[in-house]
Amino acid sequence: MMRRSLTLFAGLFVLILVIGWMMGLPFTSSRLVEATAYSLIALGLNIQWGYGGLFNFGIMGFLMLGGFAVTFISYPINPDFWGSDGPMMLGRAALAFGAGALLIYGARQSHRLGVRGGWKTFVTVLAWFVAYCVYRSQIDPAAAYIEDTAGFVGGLGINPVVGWLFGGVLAAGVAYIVGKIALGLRTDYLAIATIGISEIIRALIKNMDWLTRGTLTVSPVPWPTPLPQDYQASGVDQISALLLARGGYLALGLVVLAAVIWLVSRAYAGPWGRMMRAIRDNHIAAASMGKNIKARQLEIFILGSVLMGIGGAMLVSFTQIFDPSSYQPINHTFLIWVMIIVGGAGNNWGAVFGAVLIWMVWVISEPLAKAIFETVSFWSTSMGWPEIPEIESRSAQMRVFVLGLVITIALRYAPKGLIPEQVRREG
Amino acid sequence: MALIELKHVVGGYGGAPILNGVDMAIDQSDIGVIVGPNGAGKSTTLKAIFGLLKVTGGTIEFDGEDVANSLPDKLVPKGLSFVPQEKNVFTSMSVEENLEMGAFTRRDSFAETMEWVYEMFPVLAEKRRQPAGELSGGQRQMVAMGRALMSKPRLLMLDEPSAGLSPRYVIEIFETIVRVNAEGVGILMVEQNARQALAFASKGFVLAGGQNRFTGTGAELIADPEVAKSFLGG
Amino acid sequence: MTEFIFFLNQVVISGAVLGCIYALGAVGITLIFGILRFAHFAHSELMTSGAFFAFLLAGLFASWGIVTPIPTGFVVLPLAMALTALLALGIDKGFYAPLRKRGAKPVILLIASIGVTLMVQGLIRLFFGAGSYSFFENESKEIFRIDTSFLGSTRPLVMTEPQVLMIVVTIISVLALHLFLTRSRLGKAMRAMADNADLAQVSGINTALVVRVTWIVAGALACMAGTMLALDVTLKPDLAFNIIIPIFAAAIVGGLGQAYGAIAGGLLIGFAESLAVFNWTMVLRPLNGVLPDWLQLPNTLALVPTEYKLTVAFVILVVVLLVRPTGIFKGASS
Amino acid sequence: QDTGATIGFIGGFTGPIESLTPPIFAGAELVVKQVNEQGGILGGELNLISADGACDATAAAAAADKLINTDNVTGIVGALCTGETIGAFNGSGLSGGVVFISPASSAPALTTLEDNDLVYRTTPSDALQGVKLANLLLAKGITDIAVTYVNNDYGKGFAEALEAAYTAGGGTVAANVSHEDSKADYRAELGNLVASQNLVILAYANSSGNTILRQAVESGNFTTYIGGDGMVGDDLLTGIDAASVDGLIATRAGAPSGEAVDIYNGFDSDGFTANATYAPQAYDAAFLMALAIEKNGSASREGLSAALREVASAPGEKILPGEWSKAVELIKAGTDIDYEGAGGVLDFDAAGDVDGIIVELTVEGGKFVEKGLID
Amino acid sequence: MSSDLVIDVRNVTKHFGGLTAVNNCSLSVRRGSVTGLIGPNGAGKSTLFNIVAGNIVPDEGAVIFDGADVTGLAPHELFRTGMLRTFQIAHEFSNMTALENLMMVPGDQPGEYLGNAWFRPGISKSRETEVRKKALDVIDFLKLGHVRNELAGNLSGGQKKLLELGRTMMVDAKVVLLDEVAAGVNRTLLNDLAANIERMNRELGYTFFVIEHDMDLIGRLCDPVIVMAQGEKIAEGPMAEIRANPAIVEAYFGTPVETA
Ligand SMILES: Nc1ncnc2c1ncn2[C@@H]1O[C@H](COP(=O)(O)OP(=O)(O)OP(=O)(O)O)[C@@H](O)[C@H]1O
Ligand SMILES: Nc1ncnc2c1ncn2[C@@H]1O[C@H](COP(=O)(O)OP(=O)(O)OP(=O)(O)O)[C@@H](O)[C@H]1O
Ligand SMILES: [Mg+2]
Ligand SMILES: [Mg+2]
Repeated sequence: MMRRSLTLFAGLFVLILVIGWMMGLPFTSSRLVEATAYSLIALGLNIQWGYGGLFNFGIMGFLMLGGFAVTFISYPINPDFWGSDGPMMLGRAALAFGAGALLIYGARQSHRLGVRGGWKTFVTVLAWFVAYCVYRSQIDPAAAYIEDTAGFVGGLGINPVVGWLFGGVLAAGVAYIVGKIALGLRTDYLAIATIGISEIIRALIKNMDWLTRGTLTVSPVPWPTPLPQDYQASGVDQISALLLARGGYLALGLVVLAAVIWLVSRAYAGPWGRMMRAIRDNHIAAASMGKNIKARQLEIFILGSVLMGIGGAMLVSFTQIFDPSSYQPINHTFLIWVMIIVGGAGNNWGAVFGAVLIWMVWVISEPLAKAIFETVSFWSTSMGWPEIPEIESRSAQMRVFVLGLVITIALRYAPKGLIPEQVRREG
Repeated sequence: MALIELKHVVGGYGGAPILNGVDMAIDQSDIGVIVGPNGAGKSTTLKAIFGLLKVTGGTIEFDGEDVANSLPDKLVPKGLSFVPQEKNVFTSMSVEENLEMGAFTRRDSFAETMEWVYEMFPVLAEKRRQPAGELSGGQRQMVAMGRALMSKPRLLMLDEPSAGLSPRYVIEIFETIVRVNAEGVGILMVEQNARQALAFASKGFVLAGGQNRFTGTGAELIADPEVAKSFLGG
Repeated sequence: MTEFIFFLNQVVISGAVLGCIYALGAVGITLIFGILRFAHFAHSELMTSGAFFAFLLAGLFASWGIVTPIPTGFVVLPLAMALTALLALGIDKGFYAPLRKRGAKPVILLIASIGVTLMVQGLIRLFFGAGSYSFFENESKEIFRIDTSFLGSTRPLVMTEPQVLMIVVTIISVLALHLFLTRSRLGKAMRAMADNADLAQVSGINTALVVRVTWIVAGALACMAGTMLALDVTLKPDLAFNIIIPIFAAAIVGGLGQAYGAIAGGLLIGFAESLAVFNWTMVLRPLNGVLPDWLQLPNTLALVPTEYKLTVAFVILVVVLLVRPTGIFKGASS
Repeated sequence: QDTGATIGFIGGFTGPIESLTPPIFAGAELVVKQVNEQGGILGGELNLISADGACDATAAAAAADKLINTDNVTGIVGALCTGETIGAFNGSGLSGGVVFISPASSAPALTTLEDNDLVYRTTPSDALQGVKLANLLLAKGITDIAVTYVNNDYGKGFAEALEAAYTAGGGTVAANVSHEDSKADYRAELGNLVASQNLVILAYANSSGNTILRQAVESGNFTTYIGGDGMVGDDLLTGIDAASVDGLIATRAGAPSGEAVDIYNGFDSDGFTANATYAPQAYDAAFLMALAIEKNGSASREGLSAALREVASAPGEKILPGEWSKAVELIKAGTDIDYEGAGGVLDFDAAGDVDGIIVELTVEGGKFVEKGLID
Repeated sequence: MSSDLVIDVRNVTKHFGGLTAVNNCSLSVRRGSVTGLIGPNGAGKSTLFNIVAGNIVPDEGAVIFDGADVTGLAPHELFRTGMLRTFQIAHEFSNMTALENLMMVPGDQPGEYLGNAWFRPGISKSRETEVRKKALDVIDFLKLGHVRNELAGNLSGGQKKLLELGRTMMVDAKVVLLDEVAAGVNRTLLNDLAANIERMNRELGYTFFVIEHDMDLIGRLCDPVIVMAQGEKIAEGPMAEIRANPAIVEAYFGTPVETA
C-alpha cells in the first residue's frame, strides 16, 4: 500500500515536472498554488465524507463564504462608505435583525405562555413574517443608499491571512446553522439540501451588491505575500519577480496545508477517528455506545467546512478577484467530489493526491484538447478532407470531455480511489 | 445417484478460502441438516451451491450435472431454491407478489403451485394482499419459504429458518419443513437449533473450519457424545 | 376578471408547465434511483441527447417532405426514444456495469455519472457546436389563445401546442410507468430488485435483464422529457444540464423511487417558483382605486425579488425535507 | 531580432457567450491572415494563440497566465466579458506589463480600473449604449418600458445606464427586473414585466435572450421588443415566429459609414461574417495591436502602450482596415500613422476608452437590418 | 418506589401508524437480577427495549432508570448513566475490524476529543493501551481471535452476534439489555456465554434484562421472567410458574417443550 502511494505520488511529481517543462515555471507555479488550496478543500470534504459519511454537496457555498470573507477583510477601506450615513443605516438594519431574531425566539418559546399546537406554529410563522418585513424595511433602503453613494462597503484593509482565518470562522458559523438544520437528513436528501443551501448562499452573495459588489466583482484583492509588482519595484526582473512572488505564496500555502494535514491525521489516527468511522458506519449503534451523534456530526461538518472556507479564501486572494458569478456547482462542488473519490475517500493522502491530480488534469485538458484537435485537423486536411471548423471553440469544449474520461477511467480501475482508505488492522 | 453431491468443495470470498473441502450428498427424500460453530462456513456452503461465491476447487453436481459457479437464474429453473437467513422477503410487495417473484423463472402457469403453497400455509392465503413487511417474524418466514417453493424446486435450501422465532413458530416451521419434504422436495438446511433439527434429519453434517467433521444420520450425531459436547452444547 | 386570468396564466399554467418539465425529468431519475440505488446525474445528458436524436430525425422527416399535423419532433419521438434507450444501455455497459460488478458504493456511481455527463456534453458540443436549434424552423408553433372576454377579461388564456402535449405526455407516462411497475411481470421484478436486490437474485430473477430494462425505460423517458422540453424551449447543448438540479430537487421532494412523487415534487417546485416571484400588484391593482393615497400598492409586490427565484425552490425543498425527511411520498435512500 | 510576434486572444469559447465568441475570434484571425499575407510583422510571422476565459474572471486569470507566462505573448486581444478582462488583467497582465485591447468588454467598470495605462477597449462603454438606447426609444415616442437584464456586470451596468437616461429624458421605467442566465423558463420574470407593453431585454442572444423573447412572444403581453448588443445574433430568432418579432429594435456598437467601413465590409466572405456582433471591434483591436507592435519595433512588451496610443490617434497618415503593408512602410519611414477602423476613428482617451458609435438595428423578415447611427 | 428497581417502565404506549406496538405497558427490573422478557414474535419486546434505551421516544408513559425519569433522553445520555444494550439484528460497524468494533465502546476515552488528540497525545495513548488490552481479552473469550482483524461486515451471522455481546463486556455498565443474543449462536459457545453472564451478574453486580426465544437459556438464567403479548405484560414470575400457565403455553410455546 505504502509502495503504491509512493509510486503514485512519484508519478504525480513527474506529471508536474512535465507540465512545468511544457508550460513554463510561472504558469506551473500558480497552478500549484491553486492545487494547494484545492488540497485543503478536498481535505475538508474528506473529513466530512470520508470520515463522517456526510454527503455535503454544497461545497460551493463554503468556498464563496471564504472568498467573501477574505475580500471583506483584506480589501482596502472604502472612505466613501465610512464617511456616509451608510454605517449608521447598517447599524439600524442590524438592530432590526436582532429585534427580528428576538421576536422569533420569543415565538418559539411561546409554549411557556400556554400557546400550543397549531397556534404555536401560527405564532412562529407570523413572527418569521414580521421579522422578515422589519428587517427588509431597514436593509433595503440601506442597501440602495450604499450602492448609490459608495458603491459598496469596501473592505477593512487587514492582512489577508486574517481574512483566511475569518473565512474559516465564517464558514464554521454557517456550517453550524446548516448542520443544525440539515444533518438529520439521510444521504441523498442531505446532498440535495446542501446543494440548495449553497445556491441560497450564492444568490445572497451575488445579489447583496452593497456588501459584495455582486456581479460587478471586487479586485484586486491583496496578497498576503509580496506581489510580483513589489519585487519588480525593487529591481528584480519580470520572470524572477513572478517566480519569487508565486513561490512565496506557494510556500505560505504549503505551510498551512502541512499544518492542517498534521492536525487532521493525528486526530484521525487515534480514538477520535475511530469514533467518527464508527458513526459513519452505523450511527444507531454508535449512539447506543455512548457517542453523541448529533454533536459529533456537527463537529465534523464544521471542521470540514472551516477547511473549505480557508481554501476558498486562499483561492480568491490568489486570483485577486472575487467574482460571485464564476462560482458554478460543476467547478466548485462536483470537481471537489471527483478529487476525493478519484484520490480515495477516507484517506488524507488520497484526498491531496486527488486534488492535485484532478486540478492538473483540468488545467492541461485545455491545451491538450487543443493539441489533439490540431493534430486531427492537420491529418484530415492532409487527407484532403476539410479542416475542423471552429477548432478553438470545439477544443475548449472538449476539455470537459477529457476530464470526464479521466474520471471514468480512474473509477473503472480503482473504484475505491487511487489511494484508498486503509483498514486499520492492528498487531 | 444423489440429487446433489458436493465433493471436496473449496471456495471463498476472494481472500483465503473459507471452505476447505466440504463433502455432502442429499437425495430428494432427504432432510439434511448442517450444524457447526459460528463462522464454520455453513452459510458459505449454501451460498457456494447457489453460485453466490466463487468455488475454486472440488465439484458440485446437481442431478448429475456440474453446477459449480452457475448463477441463480440458471439454477432455479433446474430445481434449486434458497431461503436466506435474513431479509428474505420483499417487504414492500404483497404476499402474492412475493410468491410471483418466486415463480419468475417459470414460463408455464403457476396458479396451481400457488394454490399448493396457500394450502400449505393457510395464513398466507388470508394475507395475500398485505405487504410482507407488515407480517410478524414467523409469517415472514412462511412467505420466504413459500416464495422458494414457487419454482417447484427439487432441492430447498434454508439458512437458519428458525432463528429469532418464538418456540411456537419454531415447531411450526419444522413441521412445515417435514411436510414439504414429504411432498418430494429435498431439504438442506443450516440450523443452530441443532438438537431439534437433527431429531428429524435423515442426514446430518457437522462443519468446522470449512471442513466436514462428522457425517451421519441425525440420530447418530445426537448420540455421539463428542459431537454433542463440542457442537450441540452438551 | 382580467387579473384572475393573468393569475391563471402566470401561476397556474406556467407553474404547471414548469412543474411538468421538472416532473418528466424526475420520473426517470426516480426510477433509476429506485432500482439501481444511485443518483444518476447524467440523466440530463440522456435528455439532451434524446432531444438531439429527435431533432435529427425531425430534420430527416422534413427533408423527405413528410408533413405532420402535430410537431414533427413529437411524431418521431418513438424512434428517438429507441435510440436514446440504446445510448443509455451503452453508457451503462461501458461505465456503470463494471463498477457495479465490483460492488462500488452509490456515491462512486454518482461520480462516474458526473464523468459521463462531462463526456456526453463534450461530444454533443463537438457535433452540434454551442448554438441553439429549434424544432420550429420549418413549421410554426401553434399558440392557443383562449378568448376569455365572455368572462369579462381582456386577456386570453395562453398555451402553446408543445405545452399541452407536455402536460398530457407527463400524465400518461407517469400512469404508464405506474401500471408497468405494478402489473407487468418485469415491472414487478424491477420493484423486487429495488426492494431487495440480493433476494431478487436468489429468486432467479435475471438481474442483468432487469437492469437493462431499467435503462431502456429510463432512456426512453429521458428522451421524451428532453424532446418535450426542447419543443417548449429551444434545443441547446446545455438544455437539460441547466435544470438538472431543480429536477433532482423535484425527485427528492417527491420521495426518491416514487413515480407519483416525481409529479408531486415537480409540480410543487414549479408552482413554488412561479408563486414566490408572482407580482401581487398585478392582481390587486383594482384595489388602488379604493385605497387611500398613502397606501397605494408599489409597482412590485412579490414575496421575494426575482433574482432569488431559485432560492425559493430550495427553501421549499429544505423545509419539506425537514418536515418529511424522505420526501412527500416516503422515498428510498441509498 | 526580427522574427515576428505572437499575440494572445482570450474569449468565452465556453460558457454563456460561447456562441458569440467564434465570430469575434474570426475578426482577430482575419487580421493575422492579412498581416501575414502582406509581408508579416517585424520581418516575421504574426501568430495568434487563443485561450478560453469562459466569460469568467477566475478562468480568465488562468488563461491569461498561460498566454502571458507560458506562450510569452506580446499583447492580448481580449477578453470579452468585462469580469473576464479584469480577472485576466489583474491575474497576470499587470505584473507582466501586458497591453490588453478588449473588443467587447463594455461595462463601465473598465474605465476606472487601475491599469498602469495597459487596458484599452475598442468598444464604447455601456454607459454610452444605455444613453443612446434611451434616446432612441424616446425619439421613437416610446414613453414607458419594462426592462429585464441578465444578472451580471454587463446586464446590470447597461440597465442602470438605460434607466437613468430614460427617466431623465421623461420616460417611465415600469419595471426593472434581473434574471439569471441559462434557465429553461422565464415566465415568472415576464409576469413581473407586464406593466409595460414595450419589453427591453438586455441579455445574450443564445443564453437567456432567446428564451425570454420567445416566451414573451408566446405570452402575447408585449407589442414591442427592444434589445442591446448582446441580443444581436443569429441565435436570437431561432424558433420564433418571424412575423411576431418584426420590428424588434436593437442597438450595438457600430461603425460610421465611410470608407473604412466599406473596405471592412468588403472582407465579408465565406468563413467570415463582417457584421457579426463585435467582429469589427475585434478586427480593430487585433489590427491596432499589430500596428503598435510594429511601431514599437520589437516583440517586447515595453513601450507597447505608448506605441498603441501613437498609431491609434491623430495626427498621422490615415490607415484603413486591411492596409497593413502601407502602414508598415510608413512606420519604417518614420511617418506617424493614425488607424481608422471598422468601428470608428478609435482615438483612445486617458482611460483607454473610445468614443463609440452606436447603431440602430431592426428585424425585418427574420433578419437584423442596420438602420444607421443613433445620435 | 423502592430503589431496588433499576428500570421502571410506567404505562408506556407506542404506536406505529395504526399499529400499537406497545400498549400501556408497565414492568420493572430489580437491581442485580437477570430478568427475562419473552413473548410471541411481534409482541413488542424489541420496541420496549428501544424505548428503554432511548432509541424510540414513547407516545405516552415514562421510563424511570435508577430513580430518575429518563424518558426522551438520547441513547448516548443513557449510556453515560450506565445502560448498555445490544441489538436483535446485529448493528456492527461493518467497515471496521472486529477489534476496533470493541475498542470504540468505552465511553471515557480522552482521545475522542480533538483538543486531547492534537495537543495531549500522552493521556490519549495510555488510555488507548488499556482499551486495546481489554478488547483483546474479550475477543479471545468470544473465540473470535482469528478474525479480529477482519472487517466486521465480513463476519458470519453468528460472529456478528458475538461481537454484539462482546460490547457489553467492554464497559462496566449498571444494566445490560440483551436482545436475542442467542439466535444464531452455536449452542456450545452459548453455554460459555451464559456462564459468563451469570458470573458478571453474581460477581460484578450487573443487572441483565434479556429478550430471548431460547427457553433453555431463559430457564437457566432468568428470574423473574416477564411475558409480553400484543404490547402488554401478561405475566411475570419464575420460569416454572410461567411454564405452568396453560394460556401462555398455548399462545407462546405451542406444544409443551421437553426440558433438556
Ligand atoms: N419502526 C417500525 N415501524 C413500524 N412498525 C414497527 C416498527 N418496529 C416494530 N414495528 C412493529 O411493531 C410490532 C412489535 O415489534 P417488535 O419488534 O417490538 O416485536 P418483538 O416482540 O421484538 O418480536 P420478535 O420476537 O419477532 O423480535 C411488530 O408488529 C412490528 O412489525
Ligand atoms: N463477504 C465475506 N467476505 C469475507 N469473508 C466472509 C464473508 N462472509 C463470511 N466470511 C467469513 O467466512 C467465514 C464463514 O462464514 P459463514 O457465514 O459461512 O459462517 P457460518 O458457518 O454460517 O456461521 P454462523 O453460524 O455464525 O452463521 C467467517 O469466518 C466469515 O468471517
Ligand atoms: Mg450463517
Ligand atoms: Mg424483537
